[in-house]
Amino acid sequence: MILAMLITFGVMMLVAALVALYSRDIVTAIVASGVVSLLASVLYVLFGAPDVAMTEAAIGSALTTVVFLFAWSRIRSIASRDDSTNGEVR
Amino acid sequence: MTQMILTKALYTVISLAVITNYALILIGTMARIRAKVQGRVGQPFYQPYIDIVKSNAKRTSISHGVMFFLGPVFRLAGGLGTYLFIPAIFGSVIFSNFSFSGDLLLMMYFIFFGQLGMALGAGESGHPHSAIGVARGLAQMTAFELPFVLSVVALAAQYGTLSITEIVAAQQGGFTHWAAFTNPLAMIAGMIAFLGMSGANPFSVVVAPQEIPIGPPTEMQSSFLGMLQTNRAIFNGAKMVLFMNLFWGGAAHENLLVAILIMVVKTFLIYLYVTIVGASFPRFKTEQSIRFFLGVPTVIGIAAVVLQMV
Amino acid sequence: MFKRLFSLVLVVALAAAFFPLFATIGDRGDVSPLAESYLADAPDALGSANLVTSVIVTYRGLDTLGEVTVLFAASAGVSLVFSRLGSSSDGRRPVQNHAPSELVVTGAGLLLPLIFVFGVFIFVHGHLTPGGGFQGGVVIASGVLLALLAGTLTELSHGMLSVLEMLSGAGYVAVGLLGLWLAGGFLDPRFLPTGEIGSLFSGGAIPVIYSLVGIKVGAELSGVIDAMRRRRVVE
Amino acid sequence: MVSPVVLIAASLGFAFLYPLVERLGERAATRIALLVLAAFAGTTAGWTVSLIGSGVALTADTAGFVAPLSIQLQVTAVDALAMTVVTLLALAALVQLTERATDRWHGKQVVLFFVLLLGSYGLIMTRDLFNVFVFMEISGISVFGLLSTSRDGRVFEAGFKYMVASGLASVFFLIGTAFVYRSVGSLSIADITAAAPVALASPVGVMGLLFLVTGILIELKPAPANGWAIDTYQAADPGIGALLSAVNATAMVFVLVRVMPILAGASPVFVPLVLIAGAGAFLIPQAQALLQESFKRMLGYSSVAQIGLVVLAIVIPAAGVPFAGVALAVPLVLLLNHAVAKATLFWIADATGDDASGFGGSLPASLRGRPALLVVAAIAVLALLGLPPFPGFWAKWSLVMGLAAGGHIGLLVVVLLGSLLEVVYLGRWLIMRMRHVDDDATVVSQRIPADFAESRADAVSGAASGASDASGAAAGAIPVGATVSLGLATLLMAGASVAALLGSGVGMPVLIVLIGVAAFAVLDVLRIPLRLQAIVAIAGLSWWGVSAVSGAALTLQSGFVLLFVGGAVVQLVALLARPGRRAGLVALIVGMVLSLAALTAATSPLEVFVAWELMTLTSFFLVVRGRFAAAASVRYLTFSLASALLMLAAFSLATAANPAFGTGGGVIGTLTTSVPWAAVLLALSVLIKLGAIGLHIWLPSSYAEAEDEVSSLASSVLSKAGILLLFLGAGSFAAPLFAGVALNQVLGWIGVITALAGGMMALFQEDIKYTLAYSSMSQLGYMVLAFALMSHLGWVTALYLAVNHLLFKGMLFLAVAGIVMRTGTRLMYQMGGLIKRMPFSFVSVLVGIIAVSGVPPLAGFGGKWLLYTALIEQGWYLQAALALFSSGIAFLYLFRLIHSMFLGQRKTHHDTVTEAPAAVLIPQFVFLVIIIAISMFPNLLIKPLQTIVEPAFASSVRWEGYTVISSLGYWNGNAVMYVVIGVFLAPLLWLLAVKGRTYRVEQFNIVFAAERPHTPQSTHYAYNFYGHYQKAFGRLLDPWVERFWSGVSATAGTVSQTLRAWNTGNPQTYALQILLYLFLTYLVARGGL
Amino acid sequence: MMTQILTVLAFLLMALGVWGLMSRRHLIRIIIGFSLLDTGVHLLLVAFGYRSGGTAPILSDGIGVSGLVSGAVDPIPSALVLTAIVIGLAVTALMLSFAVRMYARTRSIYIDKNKELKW
Repeated sequence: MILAMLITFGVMMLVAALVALYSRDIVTAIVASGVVSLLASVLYVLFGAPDVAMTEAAIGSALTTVVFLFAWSRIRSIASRDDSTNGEVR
Repeated sequence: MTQMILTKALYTVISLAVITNYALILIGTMARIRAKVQGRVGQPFYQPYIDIVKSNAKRTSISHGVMFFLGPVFRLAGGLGTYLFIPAIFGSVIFSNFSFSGDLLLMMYFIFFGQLGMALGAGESGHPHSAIGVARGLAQMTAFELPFVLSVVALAAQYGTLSITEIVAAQQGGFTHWAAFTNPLAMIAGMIAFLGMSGANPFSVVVAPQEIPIGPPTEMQSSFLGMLQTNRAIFNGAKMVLFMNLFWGGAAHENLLVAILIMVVKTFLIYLYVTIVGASFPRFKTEQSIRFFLGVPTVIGIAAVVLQMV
Repeated sequence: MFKRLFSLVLVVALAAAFFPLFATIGDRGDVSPLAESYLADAPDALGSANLVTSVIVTYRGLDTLGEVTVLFAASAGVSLVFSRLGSSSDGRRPVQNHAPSELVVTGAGLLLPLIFVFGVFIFVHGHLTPGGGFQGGVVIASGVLLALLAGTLTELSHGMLSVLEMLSGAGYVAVGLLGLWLAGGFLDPRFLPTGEIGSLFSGGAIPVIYSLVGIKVGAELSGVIDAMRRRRVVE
Repeated sequence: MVSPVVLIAASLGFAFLYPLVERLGERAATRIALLVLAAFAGTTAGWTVSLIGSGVALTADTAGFVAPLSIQLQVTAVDALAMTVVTLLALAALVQLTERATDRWHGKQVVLFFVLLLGSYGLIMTRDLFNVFVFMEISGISVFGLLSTSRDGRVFEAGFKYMVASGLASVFFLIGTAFVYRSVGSLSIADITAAAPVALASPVGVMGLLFLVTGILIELKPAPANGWAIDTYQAADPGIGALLSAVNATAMVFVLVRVMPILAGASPVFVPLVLIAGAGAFLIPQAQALLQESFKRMLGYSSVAQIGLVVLAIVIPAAGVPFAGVALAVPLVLLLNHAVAKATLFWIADATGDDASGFGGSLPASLRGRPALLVVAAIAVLALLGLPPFPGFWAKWSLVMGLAAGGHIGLLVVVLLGSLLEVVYLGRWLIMRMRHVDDDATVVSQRIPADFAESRADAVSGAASGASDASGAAAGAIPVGATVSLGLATLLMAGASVAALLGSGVGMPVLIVLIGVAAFAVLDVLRIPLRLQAIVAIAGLSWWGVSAVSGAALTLQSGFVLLFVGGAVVQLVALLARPGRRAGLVALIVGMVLSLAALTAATSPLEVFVAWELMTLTSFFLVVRGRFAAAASVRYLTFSLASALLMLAAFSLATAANPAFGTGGGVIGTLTTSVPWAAVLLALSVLIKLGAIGLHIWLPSSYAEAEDEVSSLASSVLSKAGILLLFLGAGSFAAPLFAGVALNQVLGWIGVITALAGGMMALFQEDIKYTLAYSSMSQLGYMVLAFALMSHLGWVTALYLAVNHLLFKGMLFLAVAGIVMRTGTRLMYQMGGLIKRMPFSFVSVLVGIIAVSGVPPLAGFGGKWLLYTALIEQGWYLQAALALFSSGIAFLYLFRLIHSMFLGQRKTHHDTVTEAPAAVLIPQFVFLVIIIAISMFPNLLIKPLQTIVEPAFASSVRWEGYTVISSLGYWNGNAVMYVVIGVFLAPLLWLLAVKGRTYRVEQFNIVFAAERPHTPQSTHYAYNFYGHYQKAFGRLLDPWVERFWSGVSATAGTVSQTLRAWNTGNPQTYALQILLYLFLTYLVARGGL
Repeated sequence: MMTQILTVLAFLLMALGVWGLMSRRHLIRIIIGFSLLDTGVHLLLVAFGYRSGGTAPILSDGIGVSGLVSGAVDPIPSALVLTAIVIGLAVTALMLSFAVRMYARTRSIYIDKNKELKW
């Protein structure tokens, strides 16, 4: 049971990681990387480390994602200020 | 002591007188011979005497400065010194000169003394032709110096000495003992170098009359010129005596007069050789003569030295 | 493209080289002797139920102090990095965010106190239950974030943030020094009574330290978020 | 004592509270910060004082539990010393950063500064593996935060790269830590070290350690995986550069120090691994730095290289090399030396505000107008190069000795080559900084173009008319902060140097030199005019020389003391002709003479080497003073230090083979090595210094472009140092090399070819000083030739030639100095006819050239006679012939010299020049009198020389009165003199008698058909005097050697360019390199594929 | 078995992270790659601290000290990972802020357009 969960979550993590690296949309990528962390925190619980799980969930998945998104929105705002021609963002 | 010095001084005067007069006559004679060869009448054999007397008899002279004034003195001192450091006649007290104060090395370096003085005097004259002549002369001099030095080193190696007297002594006992035959390579290199040393054609670019009238002494006149003419005789004499000593067994006989005769004959032949070569070749440019001397004669000289080493 | 290929080859080579190393790590039934001594002695020595907390706050307290310092430095760094960005630009008015919806604003008003209380709860109970100063701090920071998004807090009060940060940081160090002078060593929490395991007031100064950490982390993370989020100032 | 943990708490607490402190005002806050730092410095210094020599360490366990349970901090004496230096540098850095003109640090920057310092403290003190990681991150993050203070917008790009790299390093470190913990079950370094041989020897353990060490190495920014660090150095604020290399890197090195025992215990593979890493990290950046145009980037390369050297030094003791003293002494000294010096250079970059390296582009504003800054910069560069008297010198010496003793010949080559490259680029920067504002730093074209370029000559005349050195543009003032911090760093370096000197056991001669230099430097500071200083120097040196020599038996050493001191004292008189002040001139001359004297007093290889280096340094600074000497002094420095490095290699190899090497002391041939390679290296080293053919290209330009008085000193006195070393090393040179050829035979050929080539090149110079410089080269060739004979007569000749050369070259150079002073030109064709205006100089030059050319009756002939006799005696016939030929060449250039200057037609604008000042003439005539004396009585000189040589060889000549008789020939100098006087006086009297009336005529009254066809300027036949000679030799005279070295330098440039291209600037490439680095370490650890 | 799977998972995640870091040109994705790498390392540490059937090292009424000794996982790696996670956030935040500044300077989010410093 635990093993099955572990493997399932593991595969999901890898898929999410691939999505984070290869998705077309940056926001999707950021969210996917958050999902990787979230899944990791689940695994931590399975491995008897609830403290780490909480931390990973709070910091790794939540806060980091927020920071990513803020940074991205800042880049977007700089790009949109530039009459959106010479900046290359995607 | 005093007597000794006086005696030496007397001997010196005699020795100098002989060589000077002989060399003057020789130069005059050779000039006449050259003229005959070229189909001209030529000058009388005593013409050099006339020249010297005429130059010295001038009542006025022009000087460009102290060094100009001293230049001919240096030159003549160089000629005299060179001669005086060579033993002219082997075994003769009168003609041994001052050869006891130094060996072949001293003699070779003393040649520079006159050259330097002359060059300095010519330099101060301020005439560009003088300077050009000096530059040519010096350049050519270093060039023929190399084969000459090589042949001298070969001789020194052969005889294990640098003393001219001992080199001559080692050549006694028949002409087969002469260095010319025991060490022919050194002789060839040395005799080719001698051509350059005597400044006759093809190595006469120093005085090249068509370009730079008479080269270094352009500005020299009156008694200055007279001294140079005197020196020319002594210096040429000294060089011929030197080569006679080095390669041709020197001049040695119990009878001093016979010895002098031997010297006269040998030096005459040496000079004749120069004259004949000079009459048969056109003049080299400076760089040509430099290349020439650093070519074949140098290789021969090196071969002579290497032969002594193996 | 060649570089891409080379990277691929290299990554594969490295993976191939080190995979055996990772694959050989198997299960084990015991823990290291050091861990065993923690497990055996720590509850009694410190009176803290959560051993991870004991390790973090006490045994490896210096690491944690360093960790707080890292966050502190990062927040200072981020704000320094962005401090010149505004002034170097052309000074046009920034793009205005969409006004937050009513729902968000109302929700935020309701949720905010709850979130803060929850955060405080987490770090105060760090020595009893999973979680502690860092987790609690993040919760508080997320509250701040929500407030910012909702517009409840348009500009974070930097004075208050920095005072909080300063006091909690200095307090942390001070508590550590108290440990040095009153107890066995720097960050030794036992200058306060260890109490009974499981109660709120146990573990010596561990709850105090964790609370300070919580406040500091909360303040620092809020600072980071704020610095990242803030639009450039229009002169 | 204060607990180590308090330092951490205090710095952190202060960082947290700093915003509060800043409420008191920015200025007050920074003052308080400085006070806090001073307190830290006091604390660490207190630790150092109490821990040093006690052998105990200061330990603090945290949290009231002992080590494996909790994190332990520990301070050993070494740590305490490092922390003291780091704190003092941090203090200086903070002053600099908070008190500079622009971008003053405040607020969060000061906070981050303290965090950075805290990180460094932690790295040094912690004894817990994971704690190391935390402190690494603290340092890293604070650096990243601080990077943003740069004005250079590219800093973010650089910082991003840095973060990628250091992120990877952290990951490696963390993985390594995980594996180590898994294997050992503890994080305490002491526990791990103890358990390593068992628990970590497994493949898993080794692989874990591989990750760990790679992580640490990457943090140390090793080439070739360090482009990110270099980019950061370039774009960052120089203040950060200083912090990075002085504080951060220093602390990071300690991590490696901690981990090294673990590695060495776990597997034998790690020591060679780190050795290779260190070697690569040292050599590669040195090459990459060669072509840098950005000074900060260049310093970055230098920093990473120096850290590489330290890494190397750390591992060497682990490889089983015995070191004297503390095991960590060498790396520690190297590290701290680097920290102080590098910080200084970064601060200078900040204070001067320009970022040019001296290569390519132009380095503006000379430092000449800022003597204080110049001194500081010079100290930093010299310390960095590991030159005495700075601490790095002793460390480098020990390191090289250790490398040789351990048989690491490859590493030895790497270290020496890297050091040489460093000399090139750092030296170039220093020289370009010091150069005169007029100097465009191109090597003077030695053939003057046909258009008779006048512009340069005018510039020279400007120099001759007494322009003072202060003409360097004193641009913006240096900020207060920089002054304080540079002063602090310099004090630190000075203190460390003195301590190292006293601790070295051989510091006395160095100390004397330094005191000599310092004393006159003080006179400079007191603005004592040059003349007064010269008088003091003359008096002091004479007293010192007399007291050093009097009573001592005449030996090689005392003879050379006499030569050095006597020669210098006489020539110092010439300085009396210079009014005004010339900062540093006398001090440096005194330093040079004293270091030459130290060379004679040396009794061990180390002492010889120290004296040699000091002599190189002082003379380098003398040369670089020249107005157009920049390019020349780059060559001078490079070749001189190459010579020194070769000597170092020779000494280390010889000592490794025979520990008793060179400890005899005081005897000819002391440095006797049985290692042929050592002998060859030693010979090469000396040959470089003697300007032997092929290695000579530095010599002419250096001698010629130095100031006139310095030229004469360098050529006449300094050049003899090489001769002395030949004699000291004589025992080494007779050894057979291969196929029965002995080294001395090779030396002999090199000598004679040098003599010939030097003379040839002197022929074609238009610049009088170049002529004399090439002539010196030629004369030194003769001395080498004579020495190489290894016979009694040969050595007497060598010494005779040395004395003679000193005399006449001093005369000639001083005469030329006088002429240049009066005419304002060094080009011979621009002179002419000066004999009437400067008759005394003429006499001096005349006697000088007669003495050089060896024309009897003067002393020069004695040398020639001895030389040829000795040569023929030994059967070196061809050499003899070549030597004679080249002496003919000498005659040529000497005549050209005297002719072009004094004879021929005078230029109209020289009609009013006056005779050289008496002060310049006096030394010439002193030498002249000596020359005449030894010409008349050659035994005056030759007999003492025989006594000097006698211990080595039995006499092979005998004396009869004044006649010296060899097995080959004889020479009576006295008689020759009289004969010459006789044959000279006779014609002279005759001439005076018959000359009739003599008219002195005006200039230009020459026989030209009563015309004057040329302008006054071109009537003087002097330009291209021996054009026909040149023509005759054709391509043989092409500057082959020059071309060869240009080729070498071009090749070095190409290599540098290629290596540089490795750092592409792309973060992903850098990441790739780091992974490659990991992979390579893996391969090395696995023992290849 | 559990440990092994987690270790391999961590390894794969690290490999993916490194690959992303080296192959993606977009700055944000590179940083994402980095955080994947970090997550992998964290997983690795946790895996190393695991013991078969281990529980959380928290003293509760059910488990006494002896139960902890015999059944709880190693608390040290947990503590280390906690620290590492926080540090990872700090680094990520700084990297992102630098990325923003890089973009503001060059107006390109692609890494190969952001290499003015070289050689």
